[in-house]
Amino acid sequence: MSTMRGSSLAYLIRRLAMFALTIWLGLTLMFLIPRMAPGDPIAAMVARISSQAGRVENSEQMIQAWRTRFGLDAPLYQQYGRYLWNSLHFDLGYSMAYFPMKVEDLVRAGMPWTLALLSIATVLSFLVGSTLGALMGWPASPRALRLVLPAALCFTSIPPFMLGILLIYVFAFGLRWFPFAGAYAHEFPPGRNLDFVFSAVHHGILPATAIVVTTMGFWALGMRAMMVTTSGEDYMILAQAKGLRPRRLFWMYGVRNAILPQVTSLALSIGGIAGGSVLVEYIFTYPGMGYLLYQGIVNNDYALIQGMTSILIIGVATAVLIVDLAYPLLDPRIRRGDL
Amino acid sequence: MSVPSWINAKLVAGSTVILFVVMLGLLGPWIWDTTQARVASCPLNLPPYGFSPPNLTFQPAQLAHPLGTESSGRDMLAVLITGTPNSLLVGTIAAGIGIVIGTLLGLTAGFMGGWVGTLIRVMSDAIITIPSLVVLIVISSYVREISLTSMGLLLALFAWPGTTRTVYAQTLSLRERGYVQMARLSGASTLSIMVFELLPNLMPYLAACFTASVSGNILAATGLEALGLGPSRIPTLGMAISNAVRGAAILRGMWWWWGLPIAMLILIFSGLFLITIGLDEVANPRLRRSEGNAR
Amino acid sequence: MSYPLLEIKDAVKHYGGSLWSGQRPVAALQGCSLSVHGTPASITAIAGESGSGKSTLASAVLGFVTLDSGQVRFMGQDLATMDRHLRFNYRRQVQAVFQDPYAAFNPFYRAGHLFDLALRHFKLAASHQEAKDRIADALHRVGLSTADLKKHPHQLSGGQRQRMMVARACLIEPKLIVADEPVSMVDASLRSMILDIMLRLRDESAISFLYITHDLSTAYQIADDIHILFRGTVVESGPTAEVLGQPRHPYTRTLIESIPAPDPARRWNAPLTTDWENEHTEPSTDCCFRSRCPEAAEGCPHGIPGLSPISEGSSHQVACWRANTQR
Amino acid sequence: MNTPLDNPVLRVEDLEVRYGNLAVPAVNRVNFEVRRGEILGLVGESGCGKSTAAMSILRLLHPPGRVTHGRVLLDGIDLLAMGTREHRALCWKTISLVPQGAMNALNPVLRVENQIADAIAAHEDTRSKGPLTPRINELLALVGLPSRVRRLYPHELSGGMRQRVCIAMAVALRPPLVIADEPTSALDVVVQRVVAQSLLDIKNRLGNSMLLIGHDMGLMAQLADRVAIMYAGRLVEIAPVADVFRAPRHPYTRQLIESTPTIGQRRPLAVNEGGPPGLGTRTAGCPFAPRCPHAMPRCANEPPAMAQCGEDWQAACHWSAQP
Repeated sequence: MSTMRGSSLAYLIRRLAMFALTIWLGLTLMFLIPRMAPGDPIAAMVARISSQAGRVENSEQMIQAWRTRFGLDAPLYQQYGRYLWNSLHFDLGYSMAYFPMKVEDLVRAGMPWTLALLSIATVLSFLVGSTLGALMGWPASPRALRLVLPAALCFTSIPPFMLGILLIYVFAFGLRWFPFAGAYAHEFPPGRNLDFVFSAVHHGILPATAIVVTTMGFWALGMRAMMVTTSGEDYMILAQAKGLRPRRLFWMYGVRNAILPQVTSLALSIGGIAGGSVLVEYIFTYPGMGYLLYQGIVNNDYALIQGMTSILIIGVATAVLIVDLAYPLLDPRIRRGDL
Repeated sequence: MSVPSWINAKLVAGSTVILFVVMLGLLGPWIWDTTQARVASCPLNLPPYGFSPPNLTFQPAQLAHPLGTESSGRDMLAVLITGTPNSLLVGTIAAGIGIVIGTLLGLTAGFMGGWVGTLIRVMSDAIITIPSLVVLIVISSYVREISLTSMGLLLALFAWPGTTRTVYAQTLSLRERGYVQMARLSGASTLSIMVFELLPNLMPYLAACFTASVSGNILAATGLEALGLGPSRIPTLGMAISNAVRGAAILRGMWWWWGLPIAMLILIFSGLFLITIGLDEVANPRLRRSEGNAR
Repeated sequence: MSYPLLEIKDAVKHYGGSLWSGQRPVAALQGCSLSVHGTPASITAIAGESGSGKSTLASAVLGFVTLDSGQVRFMGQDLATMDRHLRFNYRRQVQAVFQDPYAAFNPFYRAGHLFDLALRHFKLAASHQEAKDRIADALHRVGLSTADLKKHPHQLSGGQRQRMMVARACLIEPKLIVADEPVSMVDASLRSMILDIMLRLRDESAISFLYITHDLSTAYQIADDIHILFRGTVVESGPTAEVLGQPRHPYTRTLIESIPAPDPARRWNAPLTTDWENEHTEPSTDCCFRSRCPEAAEGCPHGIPGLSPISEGSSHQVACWRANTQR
Repeated sequence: MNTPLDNPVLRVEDLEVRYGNLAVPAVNRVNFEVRRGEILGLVGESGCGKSTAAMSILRLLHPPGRVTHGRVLLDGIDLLAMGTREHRALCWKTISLVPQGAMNALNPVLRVENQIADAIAAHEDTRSKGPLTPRINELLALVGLPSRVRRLYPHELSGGMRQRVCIAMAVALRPPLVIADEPTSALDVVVQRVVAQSLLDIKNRLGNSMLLIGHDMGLMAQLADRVAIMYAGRLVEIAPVADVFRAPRHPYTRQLIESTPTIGQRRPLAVNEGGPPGLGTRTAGCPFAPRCPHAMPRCANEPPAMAQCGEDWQAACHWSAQP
């Protein structure tokens, strides 16, 4: 019992260290791998941009900005240091395709859409999926329910963006219930009015559905397994003997324990979900970070690509950190003990 | 009790599906002219045989192209036959490398412990949370021309930590088992304990990791290809989808253009998914509800 | 000069304790010393409650954990300084039987795998036939047949599994077997059988045992010597009959009094008054038993009492300030 | 007038439990009663059906286990015939359970007070949480735990403390019968004594009856008033504890007593080849016959029935029934 305070401090330190490490690793991989590839990709890239320069007015200025940003003449370790420093300060430079806009401004425009879509879809999928899984793994669930539910999981093996294409075809192209693309109708520009909100929700339903439906099954499966394990535990048998109401048994003894590994699992899969949503945004032309990233790729806008991905890596690491720090609130063994 | 306990309906169904897909890739070129997967080898925009064209700008279906053709004049059946094995191959390469590296690191971390173990564990935990697809997008946007193999290698970069985690956790729990101590008392070396005592018991977990990883890597590869970042000269299912999206196939009602590659991928994913959960049930007998526990 | 078969000197072992894990170090062994005699073969019991360090001691002897300080000496040779060859030889001489006979079998293999492993690594047999004969002989000694080797571990009963473990140890013909709670997971009728096999091996095959147990009554039945362990130190030791017959340490007495006697006429009388479950993990400079001692008197001096003979030349030793003043 | 003898708390009649479709029942037509204020020990080796019987009484048997015959009468009411809802309302108030001294008998994410309060709240209308606290303190004090334990989580307690929390929880509603299923099996010997005495103390103070499941004859001698011995799913002997230890009628009982080692005199250990027949092995006669030193030809063919062999003493053995 004397180890309590020590252990939660150690937990905090561990999580913060992981947070820093994740960001550093992600940024470093992005820096190193293109440079390790055969040939000189940066030089090739600059040449490619130069050849297209005729179209752009301030091409010289832009290439120069690009060169300065990466300090291509400097030794590698200096380039690396500057790159890390700039990324961590959100000093992302100018976009080449949207010059003279700063990458920072583009991020600011795309971020809210991605944040909203992703967080709502992830939370929804986690909650709905876990509840379904809990019901599937609960011995006292009606038999019919346990047979019907797996049918809801048949979308699990489909990637979100492929379901997105399907949804567009059926609900936007075929039935015309929802719009094809975008995040809101142009006649209702962003503002504090109901028209805009309705329009945004109307546009968001299909992309969100694509993410929720395809990831839900993962949570359901994990939860089902944990619930089966939990329902065989001794404390569950004792709780049954105590004559608790089934609802209390299910939530406070079953779900409350089974959800713990799910939260760990959530922290681990945020990165994957974020990656998948990039493709969903691309399919739906949804003006978030993912779509901007795609724009960067199409336009050879390397500043934009670098900036977007740095922000995405830091953002995902932050989300993971938040989930990790919330975990001790659910598990007293971490909060107060020495697990 | 005549059926071995590891035989499982999901496992059988999944394996059948995957076997079918592999056979299609292997035998397809013998029964169908795969040169039709090249641009401009066929009439444009034909719907699959037996379906009427979505509108008047389309030609009627032809028996010569039973699954239709797309806007660049590729035969869809030929595209599927040539693309499917390529997509499977990328996934398998990445998963194979990932599983080998992951198992080695996981076993080492779990069995050796110490600072090496901690390093391996921390690194794999960190890499797992990095949005790998995003990093891969950046990398492949720098490295424009890429072969199937290098794509597999690139994906393998992020394919090992999951396995490492699983193997590490399992090794930790197995390491304390009596039989590991017994093997040590019988004079077995650490290496031989890892290979002959631990590895056989990890097989179901590794198999589940492998199939899940093949699936995940095909998804990642397809995602990159859909963004136009894959190998541009080799036909893959992801490239077909990418062409379809860019060719506005959805708005033109050409469902076969994107639908067939997606259907094929879903078939592969479903097969692998069934195998994975089947193997999971083999590895965790507790999921096999019916056996119950006699008190 | 002749050495005891096994000698443990001032063994100290702590677990855990790093900022990364956030745990304080836990002391498992705090200067524990004892020896096991090999001529003639003997059964030496180490008894104590969970957390007393007895399992750590077993692991240290088997080379599974390294001590922070102190020595494990086998026939005078320090385990820590053994080279590869000596260590391999040590493995042959010191075998083990564990508490959970089921876990000792790799579920992937048939029961015979354990025997094959030992034969292969220790090169115990020159020919296939010799190997077969030796295994059959070892199994015969514990009342099993070679047909059982072909079975999977889960097809054997708990008693069969544990006997097979004993047979495996016999096959290697060691000088010492570390028996870590070998009967705590088997039923009463099988318990007797396994203890009986241990006695026979001592007498007929000159194999000594380090019998680790929490159960004083089985120790009383078979052990020649006993060491009572409390929080990583030996508090009382000597010939079993003497230590358990006339216990000098209050802890030993409490242990004995807590054994439920199978006799309704001799029921427990007064309940224990001391709080047995207050956890003290901080190292103390006092007698480790002080906080629980029902007899701790004002008169007890501070400091840690050393293990000393109860009378001149006696092999019965006790670590208690009051041992000489009472009775 | 009701004497304790003719008005037992619990009467188990012809209880039969099977697992799946195994030919031999795990519990085979067992009859016994628990009298008011007594501790009945139910003893046997692992797998003899004692825990299965206890779980059947509590209606906690999990599939594929199921009760195939018999009645469990609590104050004359058949518990097995009740509806689920009805039984749930009744259960902890009439029969409670002290589980095996395993690590995880308590919910790891709930404080001790909440787990005790759960038991109370499920059966009493307790809208406000206030008045429960003194009651929980009182229950903890009953098992010798300080009131600060109330606010702790299970992982912060030692094994013995956890087990005493379980005892406090078991008597929260003052049930007439407490079933203790190997309550001390995972504990150290000194802590075992503390917990065992706490059980005895509670029983003496509250006057409840207890069904004590165990395998340790020593513990039975210390705690039980009467013992019932089970072997391979059958009851083989039931009698007051003093009688059984003085002159056991069934050879198996004798063997159980003799194989319990003691300090005091070294005696040759009772060695017996082989174990009990496995679940599903059908035996025509007495299941103990293969291990029995007194087995007669008759024993192999004809299963002995429980028969009166003294005042308040029954045994199922052909050999001891001989004149």
